[in-house]
Amino acid sequence: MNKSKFGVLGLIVSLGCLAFAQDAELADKVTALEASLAETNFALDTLSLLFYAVLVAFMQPGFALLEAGLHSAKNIVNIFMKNIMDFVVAGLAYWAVGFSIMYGAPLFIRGYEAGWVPGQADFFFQLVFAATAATIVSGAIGGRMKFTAYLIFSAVMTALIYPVMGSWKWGGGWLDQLGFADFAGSSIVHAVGGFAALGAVLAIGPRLGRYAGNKINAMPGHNMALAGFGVFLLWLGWFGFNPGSQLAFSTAADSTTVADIFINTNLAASAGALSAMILSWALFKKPDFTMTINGILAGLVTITAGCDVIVGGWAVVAGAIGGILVVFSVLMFDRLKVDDPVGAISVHGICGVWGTIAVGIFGGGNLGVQVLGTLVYAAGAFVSGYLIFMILKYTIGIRVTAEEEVRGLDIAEHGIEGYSPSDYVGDPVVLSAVAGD
Amino acid sequence: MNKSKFGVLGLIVSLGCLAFAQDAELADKVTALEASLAETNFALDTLSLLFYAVLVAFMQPGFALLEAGLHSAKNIVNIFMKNIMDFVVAGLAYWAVGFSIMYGAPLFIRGYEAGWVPGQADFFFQLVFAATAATIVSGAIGGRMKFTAYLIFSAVMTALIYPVMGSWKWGGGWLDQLGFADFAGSSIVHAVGGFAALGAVLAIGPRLGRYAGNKINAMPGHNMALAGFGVFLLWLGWFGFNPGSQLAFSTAADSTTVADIFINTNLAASAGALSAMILSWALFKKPDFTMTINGILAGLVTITAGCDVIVGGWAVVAGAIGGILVVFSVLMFDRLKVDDPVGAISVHGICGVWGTIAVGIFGGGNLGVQVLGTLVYAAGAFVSGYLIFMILKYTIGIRVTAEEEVRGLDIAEHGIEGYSPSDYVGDPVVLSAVAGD
Amino acid sequence: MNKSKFGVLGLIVSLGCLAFAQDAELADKVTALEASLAETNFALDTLSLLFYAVLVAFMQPGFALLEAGLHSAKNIVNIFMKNIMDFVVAGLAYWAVGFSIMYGAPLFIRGYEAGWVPGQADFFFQLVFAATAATIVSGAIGGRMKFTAYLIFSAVMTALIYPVMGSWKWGGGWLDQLGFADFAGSSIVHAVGGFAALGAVLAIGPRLGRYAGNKINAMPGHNMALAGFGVFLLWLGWFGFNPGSQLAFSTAADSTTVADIFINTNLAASAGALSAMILSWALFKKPDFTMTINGILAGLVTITAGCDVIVGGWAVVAGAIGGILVVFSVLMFDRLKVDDPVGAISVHGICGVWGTIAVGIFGGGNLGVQVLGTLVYAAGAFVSGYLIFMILKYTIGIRVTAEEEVRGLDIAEHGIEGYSPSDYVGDPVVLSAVAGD
Amino acid sequence: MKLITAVIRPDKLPSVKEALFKAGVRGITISRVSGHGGQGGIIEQYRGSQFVVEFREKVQLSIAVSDSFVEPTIDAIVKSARTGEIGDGKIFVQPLENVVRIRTGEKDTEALTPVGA
Amino acid sequence: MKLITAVIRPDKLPSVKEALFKAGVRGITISRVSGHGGQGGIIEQYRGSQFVVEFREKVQLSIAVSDSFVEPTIDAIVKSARTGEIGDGKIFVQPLENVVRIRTGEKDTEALTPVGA
Amino acid sequence: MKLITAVIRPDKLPSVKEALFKAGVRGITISRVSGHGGQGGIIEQYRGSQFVVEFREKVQLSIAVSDSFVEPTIDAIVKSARTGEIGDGKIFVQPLENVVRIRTGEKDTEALTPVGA
Ligand SMILES: Nc1ncnc2c1ncn2[C@@H]1O[C@H](COP(=O)(O)OP(=O)(O)O)[C@@H](O)[C@H]1O
Ligand SMILES: Nc1ncnc2c1ncn2[C@@H]1O[C@H](COP(=O)(O)OP(=O)(O)O)[C@@H](O)[C@H]1O
Ligand SMILES: Nc1ncnc2c1ncn2[C@@H]1O[C@H](COP(=O)(O)OP(=O)(O)O)[C@@H](O)[C@H]1O
Repeated sequence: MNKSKFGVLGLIVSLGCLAFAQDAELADKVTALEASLAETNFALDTLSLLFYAVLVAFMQPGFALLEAGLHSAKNIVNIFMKNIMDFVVAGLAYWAVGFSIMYGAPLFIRGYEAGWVPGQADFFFQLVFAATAATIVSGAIGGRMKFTAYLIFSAVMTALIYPVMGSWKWGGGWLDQLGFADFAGSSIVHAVGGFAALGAVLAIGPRLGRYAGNKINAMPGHNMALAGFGVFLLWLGWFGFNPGSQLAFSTAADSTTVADIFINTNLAASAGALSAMILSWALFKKPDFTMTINGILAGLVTITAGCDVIVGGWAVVAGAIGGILVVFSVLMFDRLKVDDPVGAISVHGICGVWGTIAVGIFGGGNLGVQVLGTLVYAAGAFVSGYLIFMILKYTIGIRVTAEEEVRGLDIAEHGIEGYSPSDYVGDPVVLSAVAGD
Repeated sequence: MNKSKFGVLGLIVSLGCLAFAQDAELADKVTALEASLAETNFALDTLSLLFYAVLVAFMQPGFALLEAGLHSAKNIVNIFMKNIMDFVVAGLAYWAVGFSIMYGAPLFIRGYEAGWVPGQADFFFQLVFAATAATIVSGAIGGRMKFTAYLIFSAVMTALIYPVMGSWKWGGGWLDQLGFADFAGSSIVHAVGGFAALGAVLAIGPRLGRYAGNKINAMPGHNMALAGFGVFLLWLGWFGFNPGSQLAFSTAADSTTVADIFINTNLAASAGALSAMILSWALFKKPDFTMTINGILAGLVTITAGCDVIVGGWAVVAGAIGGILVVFSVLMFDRLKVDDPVGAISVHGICGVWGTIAVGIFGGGNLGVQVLGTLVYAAGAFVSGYLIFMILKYTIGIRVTAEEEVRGLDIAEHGIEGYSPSDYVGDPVVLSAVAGD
Repeated sequence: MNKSKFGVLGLIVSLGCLAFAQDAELADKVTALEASLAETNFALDTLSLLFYAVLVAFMQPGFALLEAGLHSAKNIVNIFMKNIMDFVVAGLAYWAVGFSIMYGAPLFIRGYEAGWVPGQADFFFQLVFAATAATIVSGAIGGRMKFTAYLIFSAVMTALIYPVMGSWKWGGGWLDQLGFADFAGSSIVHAVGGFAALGAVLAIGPRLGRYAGNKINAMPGHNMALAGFGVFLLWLGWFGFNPGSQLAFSTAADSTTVADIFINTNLAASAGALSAMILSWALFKKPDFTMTINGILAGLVTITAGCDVIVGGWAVVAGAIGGILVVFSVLMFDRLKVDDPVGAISVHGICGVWGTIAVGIFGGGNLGVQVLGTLVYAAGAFVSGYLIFMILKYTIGIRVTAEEEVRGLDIAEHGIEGYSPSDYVGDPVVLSAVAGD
Repeated sequence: MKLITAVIRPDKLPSVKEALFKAGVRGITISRVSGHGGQGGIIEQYRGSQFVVEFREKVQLSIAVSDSFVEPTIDAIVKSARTGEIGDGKIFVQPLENVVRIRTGEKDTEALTPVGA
Repeated sequence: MKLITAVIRPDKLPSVKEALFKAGVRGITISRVSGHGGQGGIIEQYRGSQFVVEFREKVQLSIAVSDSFVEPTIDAIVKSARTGEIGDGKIFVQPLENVVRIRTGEKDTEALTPVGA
Repeated sequence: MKLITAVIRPDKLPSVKEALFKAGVRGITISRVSGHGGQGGIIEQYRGSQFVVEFREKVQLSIAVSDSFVEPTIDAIVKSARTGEIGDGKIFVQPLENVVRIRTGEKDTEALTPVGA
């Protein structure tokens, strides 16, 4: 009986142990699975962030082509040089200094651990944003600025101005504490870029021949195909800009939000295009091309701050207002003799401010804080932009000579024409070598 | 002893409970893991769908550039306006009405739950398809249509025609019941677009000067670089169009199918280009550029219906036949005085029909049903396109005046030239302001 | 008591069984989860690989546009034909033969199982690499080569040369055994393409009028906007080329490495652009546009071999050296009367070699093996390229007549101009049909 | 010998060419020019500013003819280029002292005789 | 009647046009030309090779006038086109025997009278 | 003074320019023109339709010279522009009554003397 009792006990224990062993093995597997799934999610977040970053990077050629199309043919090499060097300078300056200022990461960021987002991928995503902020200014001052002055500005913008101002919100600074909302940067990227452009334009003045007394001379861009295609690229790039700013993607909630952001972004762009086209049709009797494409960008800049919270019909309303604002704003700045050949101040500055405020109206944000925040960004960027260029003006100079401007920056600054004469005759008949050695 | 007995019992129970507690905890973890993995898969499906949707969106500038290149320089602003507004109008009309008609979703789609695909992402993916269907018509009627007429058509197409016809198959309608197969839309998107274009061209007639008695005047496109680059974008965009139509991606089977679709799509495109090039070489003594790029598109349209089932060598065969069809079809429509400057009817219409039938030949589909289905789509789209434009013709008019056509739609419809004269002289010497206030 | 004893035993056994049943169910679930997660990871790997492959495919239009911009307008149709047919020919030849040679897969690859990477997706990724290798040669021999000769070369390159040489390392061949490192192909793709181009240029000789005695005649490209935009596309495409070469993505380690590769790639590109620009500024007094864009490509080619191991500041150093090398190399080849209009030999050949060696200097690779490997690739490609073209030269001929070259390859080889005369007058006034039937 | 220069509408070039060939004229040099005359400019608009492109695209034909060809040539152009609307263009006749055919060195009327005629 | 041909700087076209209108000249045909004269070429560089674009962009105006208009026209051009720097251009005056207005068939001085004048 | 106008092949421009410089000619205005003559058109094809581009690209040189320069200029052009194939072009010589240098107001032969000569 004792035996039997111990037998029973043995059975119990051995059964128990077996169950435990089995459990332990399973538990290990589950733990491994959890770790593995966490890695998968990390990888999915990384892939998403890199995908959206690449889309944002497509905005760089988008900006270059839009600016090239809306400017004169004689400046096209200079325009590409500026837009290329923006990306180059940002790529080095934001890496060395800017990201550190903005997010408290180490200088010359390496092996960055950001916690809830994949750090290295996040850095790359933030980098293309920084490049965008600088590029916005390029179009506004095109056709007259010295290349060296522009390079210096580009470095200061991506190493200091944008990072410092960005840190106020995205770096968790005082505006973030106040509850200011700017999801993807209507203020932080666009208003900053647009108002820095306003400062730059005031510092450098209008293009020669733009104003003759009270007359405003139209100076049509040389190639609407480039401009139209550039805007398509910007539109597509915005599908990286806004959705990517969600930063996390591997849950159902995050990914649904991201899909919503795609829809809201596209609705605002469409509404902006439609309202700008209709308004231009009413004002000028014909549906205006450059106003329509500015309307697209207006809608996109508008929805950027609230693409997560301004949804469906409200995105349409906000975008449509953006499209109307941009038309009147372009006309107004023209009359104020603020010569902005691509409309950067109106598109990015004015609509950036409007989009930020719109979060307080349609998106449940605190209206007062939104107004405060966006004004701070607009004013700060304007003053910074103006100051830098005034300092440069009285040191190295920011404007090419009148003769160089008339001849075009391509010859003046880079010694080459964008469209070579060989184009017309079939081979380079008018060329002869001077110094080949 | 009793004590001991209860002691044993206690041990048993407590051990059991422990095992159960352990098990319960593990079970919870496993349940959480299952839920979490389901979310990851949902997120992966969403990301995939959005990635493919963005690729499809690249087809919009692709179409714009191809059309711009194959038309005259005097219509380029109008071409960009049409292609941009297609995307704009689709972005609003398909959202408000079209998607609801096609898939039974609520109007002004929001927070859509589609069941097995991420609903919101799916909506965006379907939206870019709708825009494509409308855009196909643009190139065929280019150079002579009133902008207003085109806008109205574009809205009707994306709000009604495409959604209704799409619902027959993709909305689970009668053709779906019959077992009709059209994986990514050789019929539903391309044949519908192409045959609506045929209706439109018959309604509006050829460009002035295209036919002089029995002579066919070549009216060469103004810029082959734009056309060539546009086709590259379309080709790349098709890597969203076909693979994305798998709609689900997170299993090994789905993702392998998607990779196969990439390969089949590329094989058909390559084969179409090669066969069209060789045929044009034989017919015209030189390898023809526009026929070759039409051959690429022919291969792509052909494989679209069966990219999941027409595999490897068969994709090559189907695509090559598409490339041959497109060359003869372009020549035939030219002789029939159906003036289609970009070959949209041949590429999308004829090859769309062929691709759908090819599923019955190479892909295991029911040949009879395939023929029936594609003829229904072709006929339906043709009649719809023809009717809409005939109604518009006798109401608001669809064609600009002869003088406007000769001068170009850019000036006539939008008051601006695509390429500004400043291009040639270096600054806008021939301009003077009329009214700047 | 006996009853009670059996009762206890029954309780024990039933409890145990329950626990086991519970465990078994859980274990099944866990096994299912493991399988499901493996599928998710497979799908994620597939999606990543396809995403990166599409980015690489964007390099095809990038190459086309860069070459188009740097050549004369009279050759633009031919340039697009070559670049399109490269992709077409690679799409068929690498599928039918090349991939099999390189990786031991079956001919006419179908349902390929690669083991640790998704086979079908991997094939597509490798395919776009093969197309790149062929395309590099196109720009160097532009403006004078017969289209048929180029087509044949393109087929041999993608079916044989590249696959055989690629197999030495990526197919696990003798260089792989030696420990040679070339992560994404500085040698295998770029040096092979660049030195095949050198062979081709030596076989075909310079363009007419390029050298007049000891004078080097500049033959400026006709459109810097196309060139600049093309380089942007190449830059963006490189974010597929380098990161995609990691081939696996679903672990935290892999995805972090991929993000690092993005950063290193971009740092090298930026550094290459900056150093080339500064050097050209010093040498020619002005910041030179084409040297700057060549600097970007130089940085990118340089980092390709070691983008996983040459990190942060070292990527900057390696890229900057690449930018300097490319400037001197272009000047040197010009003086050696090696007429390479786009600088393909310098960018891909010289910097490809440098990048491979840099892995031995900055990236921990075995310097000797790196030098050996890259010289083998350079020499092998040079000899292959030279031999093929010399054989073609003495059989079908590789060069158009002088008259055809002066008139342009567009008319000579394809019977059509890239830019139609209708461009200038507004409608095709100078045209009249010859044979419309 | 005279040098006849005609400025015409671009879209009339095909019919003028046709008429000249019928009149036996073979040698023509054309160039794209911009003309200003009674015809008003084209009003364009750009970003809300209107402007007038005051010069319209025209095509200029330069034709060197021997004296007997002057009248037929002018007639041919006038008839084939006329629309009756302002902007049809003008014809100018100038004295021409010498003509040289570069290929052969032939002079004057001989230089004007078409190849193979 | 004379045919006055002036080669000027492109950026002077607006002021020359203005001056001509003030002088009562209405009919003008302009074309884009490239000129070589005392003014040196523009030195450009491409991929490290320098070259001179020896011909500079100019605008050429052709104006047919009746004899009384010759002096005022030349004066208007000279005054409005001058910068004093090399490259200002030249004016050529040639005899003009006949003018025909295509629209009406009017001849010579009548053909030169602006519409509505 | 004469106005010499030469229509030549575009690819002959460099050698013609060289020859003119050697002959002491400095002032030249060139323009791109399209020419039709004995040389047939270029047959192109587009989407299966063939067509002839009946006008070929040519370059036109306008050179105002004082009388003593007429012969040397013509000689220089003829020699440097000739290929012997149809399409070499033609030279036209017209009377020139006045020349004005805009920069200085100098007239006629003085206006034609190159700067610094
Ligand atoms: N006096 C002139 N000198 C040079 N060109 C002229 C002159 N008058 C007219 N033209 C050219 O003829 C074109 C048509 O002239 P316009 O006066 O508009 O029409 P119309 O001759 O029918 O009255 C102008 O655009 C211009 O190129
Ligand atoms: N003899 C000439 N024949 C034809 N065109 C001339 C002649 N001399 C000058 N030109 C034209 O006038 C332009 C200006 O002449 P240039 O000698 O440079 O200036 P300037 O007359 O002020 O000395 C030249 O670019 C050329 O187009
Ligand atoms: N009678 C003419 N009037 C004006 N231009 C002419 C005349 N004859 C020839 N040309 C110009 O000269 C060019 C060459 O003439 P073409 O007859 O082809 O060659 P060739 O003089 O060698 O016989 C033509 O393309 C045209 O521009």
